[in-house]
Amino acid sequence: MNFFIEVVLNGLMAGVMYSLVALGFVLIFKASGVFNFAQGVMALFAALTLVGFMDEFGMPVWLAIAGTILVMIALAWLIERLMLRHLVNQDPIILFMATIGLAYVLEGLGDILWGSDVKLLDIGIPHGASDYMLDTFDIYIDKLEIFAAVTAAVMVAVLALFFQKTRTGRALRAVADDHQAALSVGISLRTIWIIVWSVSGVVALVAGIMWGSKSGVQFSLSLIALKALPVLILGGFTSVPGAIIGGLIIGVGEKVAEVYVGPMVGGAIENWFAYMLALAFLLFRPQGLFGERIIERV
Amino acid sequence: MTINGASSEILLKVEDVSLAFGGIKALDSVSFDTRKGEILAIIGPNGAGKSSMLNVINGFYHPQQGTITYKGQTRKQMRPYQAASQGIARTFQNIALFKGMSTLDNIMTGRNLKMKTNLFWQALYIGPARAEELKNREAVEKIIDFLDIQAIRQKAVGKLPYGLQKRVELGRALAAEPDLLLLDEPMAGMNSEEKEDMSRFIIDVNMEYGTTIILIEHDMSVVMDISDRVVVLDYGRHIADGEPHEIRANKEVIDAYLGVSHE
Amino acid sequence: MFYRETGQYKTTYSADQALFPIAQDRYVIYAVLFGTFVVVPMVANEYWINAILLPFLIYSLAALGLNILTGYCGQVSLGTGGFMAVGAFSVYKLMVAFPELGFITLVLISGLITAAVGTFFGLPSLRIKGFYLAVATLASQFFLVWLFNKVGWFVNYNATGMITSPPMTIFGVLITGPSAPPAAKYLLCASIVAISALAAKNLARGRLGRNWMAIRDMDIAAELIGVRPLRAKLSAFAVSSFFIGMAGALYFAVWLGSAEPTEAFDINQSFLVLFMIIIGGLGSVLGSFLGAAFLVLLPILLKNILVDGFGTNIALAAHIEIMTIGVLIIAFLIIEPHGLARLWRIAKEKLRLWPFPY
Amino acid sequence: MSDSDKQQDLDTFPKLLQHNATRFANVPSIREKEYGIWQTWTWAEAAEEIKAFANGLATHGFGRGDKLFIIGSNRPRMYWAMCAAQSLGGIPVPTYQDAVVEELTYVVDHAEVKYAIAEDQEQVDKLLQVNELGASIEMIIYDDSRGLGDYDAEYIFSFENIQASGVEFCNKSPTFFEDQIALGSGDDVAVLLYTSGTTGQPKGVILSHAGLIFGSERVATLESLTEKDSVMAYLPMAWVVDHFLCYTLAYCAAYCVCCPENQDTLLQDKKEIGPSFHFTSPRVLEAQRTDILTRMEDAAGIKRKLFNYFIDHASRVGISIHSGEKVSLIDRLLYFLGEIYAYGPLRNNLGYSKTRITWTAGEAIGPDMFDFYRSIGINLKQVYGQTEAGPFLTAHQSGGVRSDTVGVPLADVDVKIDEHGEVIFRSPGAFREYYKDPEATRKSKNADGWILTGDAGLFDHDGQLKIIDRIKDVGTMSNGSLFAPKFIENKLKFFAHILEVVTFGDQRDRVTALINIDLVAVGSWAERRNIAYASYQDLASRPEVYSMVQESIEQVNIDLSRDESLANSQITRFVILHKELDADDGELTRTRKVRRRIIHERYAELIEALYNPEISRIQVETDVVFEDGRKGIISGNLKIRDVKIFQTTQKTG
Repeated sequence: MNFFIEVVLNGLMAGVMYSLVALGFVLIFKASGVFNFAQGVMALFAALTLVGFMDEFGMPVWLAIAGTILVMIALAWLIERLMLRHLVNQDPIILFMATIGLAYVLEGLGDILWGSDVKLLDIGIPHGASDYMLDTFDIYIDKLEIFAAVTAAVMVAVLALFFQKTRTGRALRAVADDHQAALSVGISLRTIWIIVWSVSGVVALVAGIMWGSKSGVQFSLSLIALKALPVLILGGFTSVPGAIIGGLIIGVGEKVAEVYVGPMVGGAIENWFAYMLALAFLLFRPQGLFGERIIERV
Repeated sequence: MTINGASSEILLKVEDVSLAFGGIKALDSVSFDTRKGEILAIIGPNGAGKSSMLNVINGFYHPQQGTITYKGQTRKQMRPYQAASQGIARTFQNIALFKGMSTLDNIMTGRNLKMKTNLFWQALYIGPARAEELKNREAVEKIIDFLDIQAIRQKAVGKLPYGLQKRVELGRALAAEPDLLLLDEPMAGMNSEEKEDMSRFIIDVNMEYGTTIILIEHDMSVVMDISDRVVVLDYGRHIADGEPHEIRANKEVIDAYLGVSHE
Repeated sequence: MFYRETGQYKTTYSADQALFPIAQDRYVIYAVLFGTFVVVPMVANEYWINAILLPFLIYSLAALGLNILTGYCGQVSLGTGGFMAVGAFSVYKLMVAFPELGFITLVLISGLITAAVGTFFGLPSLRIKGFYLAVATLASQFFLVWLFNKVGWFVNYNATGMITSPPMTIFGVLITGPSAPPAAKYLLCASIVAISALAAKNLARGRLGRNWMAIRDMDIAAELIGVRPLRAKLSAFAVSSFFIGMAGALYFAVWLGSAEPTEAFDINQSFLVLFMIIIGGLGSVLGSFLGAAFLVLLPILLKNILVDGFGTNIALAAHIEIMTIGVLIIAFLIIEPHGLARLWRIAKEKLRLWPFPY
Repeated sequence: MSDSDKQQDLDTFPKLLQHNATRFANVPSIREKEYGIWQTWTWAEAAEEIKAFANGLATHGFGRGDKLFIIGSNRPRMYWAMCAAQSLGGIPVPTYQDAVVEELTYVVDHAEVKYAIAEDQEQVDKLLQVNELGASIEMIIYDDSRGLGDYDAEYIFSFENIQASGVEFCNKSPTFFEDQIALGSGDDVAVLLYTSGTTGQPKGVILSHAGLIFGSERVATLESLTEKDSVMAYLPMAWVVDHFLCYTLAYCAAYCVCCPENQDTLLQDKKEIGPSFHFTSPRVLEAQRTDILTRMEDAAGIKRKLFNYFIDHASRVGISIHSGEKVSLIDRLLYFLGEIYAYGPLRNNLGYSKTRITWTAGEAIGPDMFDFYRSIGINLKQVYGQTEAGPFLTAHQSGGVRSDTVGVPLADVDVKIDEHGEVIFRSPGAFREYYKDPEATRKSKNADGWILTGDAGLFDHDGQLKIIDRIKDVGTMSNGSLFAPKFIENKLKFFAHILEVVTFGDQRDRVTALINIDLVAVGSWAERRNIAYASYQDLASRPEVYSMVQESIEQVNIDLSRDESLANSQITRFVILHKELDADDGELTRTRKVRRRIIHERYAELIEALYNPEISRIQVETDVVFEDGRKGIISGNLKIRDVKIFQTTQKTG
């Protein structure tokens, strides 16, 4: 039984990580309708930059993080300036393709700037088994994962506040609901896009830090984006809570399946299991967990 | 056949139909008949449930209550393609053409149900598939000639002026050789000359092909001119039906609709 | 300018609906066919065939398949790599089990098997649309690759997990394996691709093609004129997968000779083919070829310039290459989101109207 | 069959039909773009259709001397109906399809029409109105049944219906049709054509089979027309030129007549067919040239400049090259490049690539206009004639094409200039008389059988005829010098932005002009300059437009000043009219010739103002008929502008 709880808890922790990446997707999709395939690579790029600042330039952690945030904001500005601006009013699939192109660019750029070897990322997040959990409940959980869960919770709370309480946040929500309306109240779509991409750049940085601290910074980090996709279809492309809860469901489902079903079929099913889970779910609720039901009008 | 070529035979019977979205009642226990061969207009203010009524008739919406009897068969639910295969065709309030295709291909798509050959023959484009394409092209050309749109045959529909798009859409509906044609505001946004043309086409369709037509239209003079009978809806309720001159004299209708100057 | 169409009138529908109703287009096609089947085999060397022509043809076939699904029917799929794997593993198993059926038959059967698998994975398309569907198709990509990795039967329990194509002949000429003459491989692929392109064009201009486009352009209206959405979408999945499966079979059996599922059919294959149809042009048979040519040639060109021209080290060159492809794709989407085929169409329209601007 | 036999046997068009149906059974006789493709009938098939229809007509009592009124656009059945009527000894009376009810009523009454064939519902409606006005058409046959389903008048029949009864009749009397044709002779009346006439009521011109066959055979020989040729049928069927080109000449040469799908697709249809023989009017050529230049204005810079360069080059050497004169190698090379870059594609897009010969007539054509088309490789020739001549008198011979002449008389046609300077002729092809109008007939034929054309002309040193103007229009100015309005007008009309000009000067001391701008050309010009305008009237009153027109007039003045005899005809003042001259208002004929007398009447006040230096603005009100037949008034406050005139330069000739 403890083992099961351990598996579930581990799943939840992994799920939190997925949620973080998914969150970046949702932010951008909600505000601009862009399915940003480069979200995973953005996390990789952020982590690479952070490591680069610390290792190559010897910056202290806080400075490196601040620097990376600036880089991510600059990146958002560049993306708007060089790419999005020129693709206004194009089909969603065109924008989607452009973000795949962006993923290629960021991947190449990251590698050229910081090298493609595996790097360690250590910004002082505690590691190792949580003694408290081990002693009290006889459950093995890495402290890093607890830390990640807490950070994610804080991020979500901050984002929620940002959306609810700040003028910019409300503007963002307005854009998500109706581009025309937002424009008519004098909010520049371009500003909105820069903000949104910056925010999701920061979210990517957090995700990058968490994953990087856990398993090093390397190309495979960008693949977690693929893991986040089933989270999206499960939670709905436009729902922040959906991203969180979807992430948790996927995380748990995946770990449980890997442990209990995997051995029966040869293992390594986590690559696709999440997709199958999401897909099976979609057949019953095509709009996802929290997506709005589409009433088709003619 | 005369203008009032409608027989007494009932083609479509709408009985006690109600439809609601969430809490909003779009249709509230609506009943009326459509006789074979007639032009029936549904009028009413915006939001009266006119489009919803058409959507119920061709199976796009499923009413919570009530029945539709079409060609003597009563049904509660059907898919739109089933309605199509039973000879119900329609046009849309906001033109729903296939924007990436030419006028010809749009109307050819309307022939879909008349075509049967399988994928294999189509891939080879020989034998039955080719014969079928050519035969249906001929039928489509009759429609193009009928609607006088020869000059735009090969043009992509997305770039056509509004009035012509409406005409192409009518062509696409006609291509299915429907028994019942539903027209959702066929003259919306047209100038008076285009309206006149469109009225002519509608009357000609009714006369030449004997097609029964149910149409929604806001322009009262057009409605009174071309329809054999009029059904009036208001807030989802059926408030009157009858011949145009009766409707014009109906007090309730005047209060609910005609009296309101919405133009 | 060179399109002199005066005097080209049609007295029958069959002439009017011909594949290339304009005489000048027909001449171009004849020239292309002559070049493909007569000139190229005579002049192309082994490097050209193996490094450029075979991948071009095979990717063209895959792009043709994906274009039917995505370009004509509007269903975005990211599962191309997985379906190519199905084709590859099908043809491998068939070559081992039924070599007597002949290679072409086996490729066709592999296509059919892939069509069946593709249809199955297309089932969700009834309920889910757009990006939800795109993501859902990733499920097939990951699942299929995993399947071929994990189930030993597919690789005939080869410990390395590799499959290697056994030698096969057509009319006594060897066409698989390293010792097969490149020209034979080329001609085989070119023939299959040419016939497939013809079939695709026929489908696209017929009832099925119109129904696909109807679903793509306005699915509600399509249904209301009697197009059954599921049937139309599944037929697109089936036809698409059929072509992709054949492409996978040729990819493995004729071009690579041996393959390992994770490497050869990973998600980047899916993206690559998707890029091809976007850059080439959605909903255009010609576009599939143009896109494939562009993305097959581009890396070779970049590599030649960077490594051979500037002496850049190979790792750095690889990064620059990835970045350049990314930049080019974005630039392309900004400049001409409808792809090379659209550019061609515009140019052709200009030539037809020459000297008038409109 | 020897030639003399042929002359005797084939003296009517129905006989020619029978002849073609055996000789060229499988050669296309007529095509029509319908239902998206070119539906084609061979001579044998056409003969069958005609036979069925003729037999059907016979069952309804149509007989010798009966007239068949024909109204509609160019469609195979309309042409077949002509031959069917002729087979039975009847007389087709084709009419302008855009004629209004009053015009129709006159003709129907005058020609005592009992049978009519109408293209569609619109025309049937008109005929029904004609009957309501008291005419007595006893039978109306329609081609296109669309919308006619509920017409219950019992004398309305469909074409198919008539043909069906014809087929039935034929079973009973299988040789009736052939017997009737055999009864015909060359002296029979072939057709009754009402000339629109620039003055007064239309006159019915009677042309005989023999006369028309004479004219057709001369032309077929001149241009070597055979069954391999083709022609577009797009001119009004009531116009003698269409009747000649698409019927009489088509039957003689056995070439193929091609009917467009409708007016909107005419250009596309012409491009598809690429007729080998084509007839076009100066007005169409003008409009087309305007269109070419306007569209090229929008082309990208280099493309446009190159195009202009090559067009200039063609205007320098094109005609010399085409007439085989000596041209330097460099110029030839440049012309060759121009052929690839501009001329060839241009001809292709205008549908001239396959056209061996293009005829133009109906009005004088500006020499510059004429040269423009010839220089880009279109074999344009001028011909001259009139309905009464059946219809052509002179034509350019190959190798003798000049922009300022209308060629030499056709074989066996006598043309000369009488003592008043008027062109008169004698020809076996000439009309017999005006129907029921001996007075008019007498007026137009002099005692020796010479027929007056009403045109002033002169023979050139090499025997080519030059037409100056309508004799009644040629005037003298108060100082005694010659005033030839059309000559000046054509010079002005060469400018793309000027659509129509009427000049005044007869019995005056100065010449003034009334201008119509070309809405398409000037509209696009205005758009490029960001000049907003609401309507034709608005655009016409723009000072920018006035200045542009003024410049053009001054250029013409410079041109005129070079010739001593014309220097006095320089235009001194002009006004841009607030409306377009319109056939519906009677200002133009249906073939769009200016009706001077009417213009003089309607705009008398305006014309006076043109001669009153005190007045520079004038308020004008004009009655107009709108497209839907309603009448109304268009009024405008018009500006009158003065134009610079130039001293006669010493050079003359």
